[in-house]
Amino acid sequence: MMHSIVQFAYLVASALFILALYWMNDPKTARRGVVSGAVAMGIAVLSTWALPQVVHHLWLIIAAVAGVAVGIPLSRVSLTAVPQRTALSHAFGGLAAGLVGTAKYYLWVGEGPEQLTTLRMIAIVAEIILGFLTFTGSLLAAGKLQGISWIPQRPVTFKGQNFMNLGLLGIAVALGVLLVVQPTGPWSAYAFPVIIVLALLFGVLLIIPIGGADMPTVISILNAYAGLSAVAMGFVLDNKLLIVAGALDGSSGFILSLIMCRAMNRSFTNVLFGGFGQIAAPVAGAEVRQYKSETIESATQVLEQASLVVIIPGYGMAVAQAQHRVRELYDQLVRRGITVKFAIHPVAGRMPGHMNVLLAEANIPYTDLVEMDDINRDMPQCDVALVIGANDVVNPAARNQKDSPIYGMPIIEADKARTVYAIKRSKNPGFAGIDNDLYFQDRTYMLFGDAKAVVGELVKSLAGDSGH
Amino acid sequence: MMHSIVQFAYLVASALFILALYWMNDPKTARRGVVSGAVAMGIAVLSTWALPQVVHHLWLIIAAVAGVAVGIPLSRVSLTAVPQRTALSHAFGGLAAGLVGTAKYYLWVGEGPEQLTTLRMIAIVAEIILGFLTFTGSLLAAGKLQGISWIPQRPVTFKGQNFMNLGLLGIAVALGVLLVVQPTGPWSAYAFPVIIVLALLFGVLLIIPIGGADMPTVISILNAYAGLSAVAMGFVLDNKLLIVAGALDGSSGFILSLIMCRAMNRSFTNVLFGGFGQIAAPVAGAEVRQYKSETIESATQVLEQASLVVIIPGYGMAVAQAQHRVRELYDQLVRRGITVKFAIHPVAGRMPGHMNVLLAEANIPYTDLVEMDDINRDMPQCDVALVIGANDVVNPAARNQKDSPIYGMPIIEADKARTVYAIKRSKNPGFAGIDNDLYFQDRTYMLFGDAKAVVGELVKSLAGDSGH
Amino acid sequence: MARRWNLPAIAMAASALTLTMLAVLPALAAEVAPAAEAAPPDADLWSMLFVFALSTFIGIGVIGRVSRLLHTPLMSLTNAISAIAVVGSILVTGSDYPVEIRMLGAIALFASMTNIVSGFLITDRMLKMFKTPTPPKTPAPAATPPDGGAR
Amino acid sequence: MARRWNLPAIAMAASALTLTMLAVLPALAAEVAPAAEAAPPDADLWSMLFVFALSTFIGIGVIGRVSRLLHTPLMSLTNAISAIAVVGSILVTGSDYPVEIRMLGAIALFASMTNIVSGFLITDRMLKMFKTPTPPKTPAPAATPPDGGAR
Ligand SMILES: NC(=O)c1ccc[n+]([C@@H]2O[C@H](COP(=O)([O-])OP(=O)(O)OC[C@H]3O[C@@H](n4cnc5c(N)ncnc54)[C@H](OP(=O)(O)O)[C@@H]3O)[C@@H](O)[C@H]2O)c1
Ligand SMILES: NC(=O)c1ccc[n+]([C@@H]2O[C@H](COP(=O)([O-])OP(=O)(O)OC[C@H]3O[C@@H](n4cnc5c(N)ncnc54)[C@H](OP(=O)(O)O)[C@@H]3O)[C@@H](O)[C@H]2O)c1
Repeated sequence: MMHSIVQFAYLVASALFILALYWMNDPKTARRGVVSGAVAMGIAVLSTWALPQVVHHLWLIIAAVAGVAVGIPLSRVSLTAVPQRTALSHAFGGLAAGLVGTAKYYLWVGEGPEQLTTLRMIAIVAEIILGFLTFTGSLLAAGKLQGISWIPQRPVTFKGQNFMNLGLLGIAVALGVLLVVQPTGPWSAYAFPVIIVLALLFGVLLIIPIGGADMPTVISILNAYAGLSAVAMGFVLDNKLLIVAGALDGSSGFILSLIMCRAMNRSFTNVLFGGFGQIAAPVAGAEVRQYKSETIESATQVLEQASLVVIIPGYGMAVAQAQHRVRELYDQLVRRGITVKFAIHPVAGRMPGHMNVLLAEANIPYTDLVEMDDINRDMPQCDVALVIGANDVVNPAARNQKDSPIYGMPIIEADKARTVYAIKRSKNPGFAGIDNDLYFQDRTYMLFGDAKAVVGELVKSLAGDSGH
Repeated sequence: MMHSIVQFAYLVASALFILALYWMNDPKTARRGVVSGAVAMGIAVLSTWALPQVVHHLWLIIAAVAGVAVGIPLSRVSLTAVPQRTALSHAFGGLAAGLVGTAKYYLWVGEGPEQLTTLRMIAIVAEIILGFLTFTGSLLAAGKLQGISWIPQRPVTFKGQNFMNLGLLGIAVALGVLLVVQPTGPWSAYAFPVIIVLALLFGVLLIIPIGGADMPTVISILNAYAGLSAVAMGFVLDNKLLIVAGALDGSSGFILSLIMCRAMNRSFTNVLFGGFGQIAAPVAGAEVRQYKSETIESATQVLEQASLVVIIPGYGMAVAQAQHRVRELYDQLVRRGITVKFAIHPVAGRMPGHMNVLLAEANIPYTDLVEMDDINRDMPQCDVALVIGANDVVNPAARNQKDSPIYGMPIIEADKARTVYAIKRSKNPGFAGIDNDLYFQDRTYMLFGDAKAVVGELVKSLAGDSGH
Repeated sequence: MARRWNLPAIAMAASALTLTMLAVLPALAAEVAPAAEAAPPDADLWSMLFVFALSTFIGIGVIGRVSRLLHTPLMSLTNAISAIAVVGSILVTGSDYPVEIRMLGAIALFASMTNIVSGFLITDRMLKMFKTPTPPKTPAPAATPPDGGAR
Repeated sequence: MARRWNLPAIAMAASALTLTMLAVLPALAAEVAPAAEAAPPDADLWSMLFVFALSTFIGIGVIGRVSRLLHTPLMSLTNAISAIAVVGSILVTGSDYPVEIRMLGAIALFASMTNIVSGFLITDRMLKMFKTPTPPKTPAPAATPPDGGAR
């Protein structure tokens, strides 16, 4: 009886998980999606807990309370720390999957070899390899993103690295196959922990050669792995709810990384093989060209005369945490009757949808956040394009320079605006490590400085103007 | 081994069925969808046939060949006969499901009572009830649509009808429950055939009170039932492929009937309870208003001067089989440099998408078939709206006459065009049985006659003009 | 006028009921008669329900996106797909069962085969009619960049 | 420059491989060692594969439709959902198993709980930020007709 009730609860929870993701298709229903997901998770937890075989409650309560205690502060991190939190969370997910797989294996070893059916062993091996590599890989990724000092930020590569890693993984898989075929050989007591160690090691080696900038794509892939390890756990425990939720998670991870790749006009393999994050070689042999620097005052004047201002935020706005200043700027301009739109490139920043969350945090109505294709139609009518810490996503080389590494990537056509103001700290290139013609064109003026500071000055200047 | 291969084949077939429906989202990929579906079906048939338990091949071959022999001519029916063919096909589907359920029951009765587990019995009862009611219901629907003489076209209703039917169904279900609880009682040899008879009877009684015009919605529901009976068969045979394909079919049926309801602005219950297909009472007490009849010649002249002509086809075009004439008209107009668009109302005709297939049959490019919402934006710029055998779908009462039965139904706003020509045979109302203000307005001119004949004359007149 | 009872609604309610029974009764029954006397391994009800629920979700998602242009072909395509009952028919007809049972199977097989053949053929026939004026050129990207950025 | 081997690709290939193994090996194994000596009723591999395949289809369909606006919250939401591993953790921690095994489970439970709580909370926190200037009025139909057409 209990069994049937729990199965029914699992079915309901699966449906609610699907609805949760479905409702994310619109900001209006998205919060309902979260509620639905949380309810589904609650059902899953409580109904599992209610199973008759669950007899020890103390540890459960302790572990659960501890998890809640750690989870709440983790949900309060600043929005710029969201990528590392996500990575950390994948690490936890991978760890949980790996540990459950390990526990089940030793449990069944103890109960007798007939418990270790082929299906179970295959699923366990898949689960622990995926789980533990996700664990260390995500942990390292989180560390890199957080900028922890003793973790090398730059990609670490060496000759033969890939063959070594491939070899390691090969050994792990080979051991896994052995375990599947003969789950209780005399050597299997050693093989199992060796697989775990190899998976842990492999996770680290997986992330070491990847630069901080390709991290989001990799995190998304790790997300998929975490999902797949949950699927594997579902096969181990013969639990369909795990399979459904894990598969949803897995497809989400793969699709998001595909979307990122597409928006960068790079193939999946190119992201994984291209070594984008590596040494950004200074563009050699180019004639030294001149930027036109401009003062806050004259920028203010031009802005005041505009009727359509398009703000193009990028990674620089995120690191400078300038979104609240940008909101003030938006208010100042809107108060003057100027139409202000935000042009959101799908891979602006370092996370899909990064700009949207930041600007939403600063209370900018999401109806003013315009997607790339839509805003590009309006760019020729745009009086001022204000580029705030964006670089690659406005680089016209993507359109007209065949040999550029970003050639073919869809961009926001800031260069078509009547005037361009660009806020950045220096003459350094962006993520792709290449010069940006936009900054050299006639109608572009640079406002050098930290995004938060510069926008702040713009606001002050505008406020002063309106004051007198 | 064979078992695993077949299961794998079933998995592949399920995926292909899903892709088949997915590819129907675009005419460009739709034929790929058919191929995918046919391949999936081929895989399902061949892999089942290859199962070791299938040992008698002669009957299989005979039945399959006979099926193919009957199927091919059935696929050659004229497009106006598509609704009846679909209904007939549902009848066959229901029959197959019912017979398999019956066969399995008697087989297991013979093998011993322990075979008749609760799950199997429930599934069998569901399968035979759904299957056999779909069988007779669809057969009757097909007959009504085909206009077979000894089948009453008009809805047949009598007092207490519904209670009687409900009673019959109740008895069938009650017997089913008894069978489930005690599958091999002494009386079960009688109960089973009684259930079958009741289901067959119920199918007939289900369709008798429904008028020919509500048939498409009902056919769609019967489609869903055919799907559900396949699902039930899947539960009987423990076969996931049947469950997947049946569920796809079931949801398709329900969604299409929902779409039809929505496009008629009627609730599901209203279609089922509203008795629309019944006596179309002549509109009483209305003052007799005047139509303006017009000659082919003057219509030709006006058409020649137009720059945008919107053709609004309806059920009348379908019954008159006028689509090829309409194509000639289209050619004549396009040759003169006139822009011609077709305004397709979602429930024009008697089947969802009815107009699209007919016009496509006449080789009219589907890019000129415009959906209601899109064409309505252009209607004020339209010089001539040519209504061919449509009525309800252009009735402005839907917009501005609160007490009209079709009030609130979205319509094609022919009344906004500069001139309206309407082709119909008489002053009779359309499906909803109500007068149409469009025909009385100043700028509307009637071209009375059969659609095929009138359009043919228009074409001749236009061709004559261009000749001299 | 007051709502009148009508049969399709009743039929729908009935089938909903039947399906619910399908879901709940076996569970209860399993409770009442635990581990029926060496019965065939009871097919996994819950797996089947999961498969059913998930396929229904897929069906709703996929059908909702079908182009309106193609609703008539869609009806005949799903019609063909529902002939999947052919699987059961083959099993019944071809196995080593009593002749009367196999006869029922043969009729079912005939009926399903008819649906398969006519369903797919007529769908394809209808779809062949849908034509664009010019051969549909998919808007090709201005020139696919050579392997965008592998340096 | 020639393509270089890189690890994520390898890892992907590996996981694809693992999953394929998952699908095919048991079948073969079942062949080699028919009906393992009174083992636990082998969980129905094919049901699970069906459920897996169907959920993946649903995932692809549903995720592809998520608004771009919400990709960051989506990542944290799926993150929370992947903490479904909590089910396994509870079973391992709470059952009557040896202490060492339950310890592993407790750690896993802690980790999953953390993900659940932080995942849902942060997603909600982010979503709360998305605001329209005016309260979003859904374009209401001009006035729903009273029960359109029941005469
Ligand atoms: N969003 C994603 O999901 C994702 C995923 C993977 C990769 N990427 C990649 O990331 C890039 C995103 O493009 P993007 O245009 O947003 O960023 P970007 O090309 O990396 O450029 C950021 C610019 O901001 C400036 N900046 C940095 N800190 C600043 C500060 N405190 N104040 C003011 N300016 C500052 C930098 O110039 P200074 O140093 O001179 O200040 C730099 O030019 C794309 O190449 C994309 O392919 C994105
Ligand atoms: N498409 C679907 O899926 C579906 C499903 C269920 C219900 N319906 C209902 O069907 C109706 C469809 O609207 P509709 O405007 O297409 O059709 P309609 O309202 O039924 O009107 C058809 C008109 O065509 C005329 N006509 C009939 N035969 C003709 C011929 N041989 N030559 C010329 N004219 C002829 C009739 O007038 P005369 O008799 O004077 O010639 C009639 O006014 C809607 O009310 C809709 O709700 C549609």
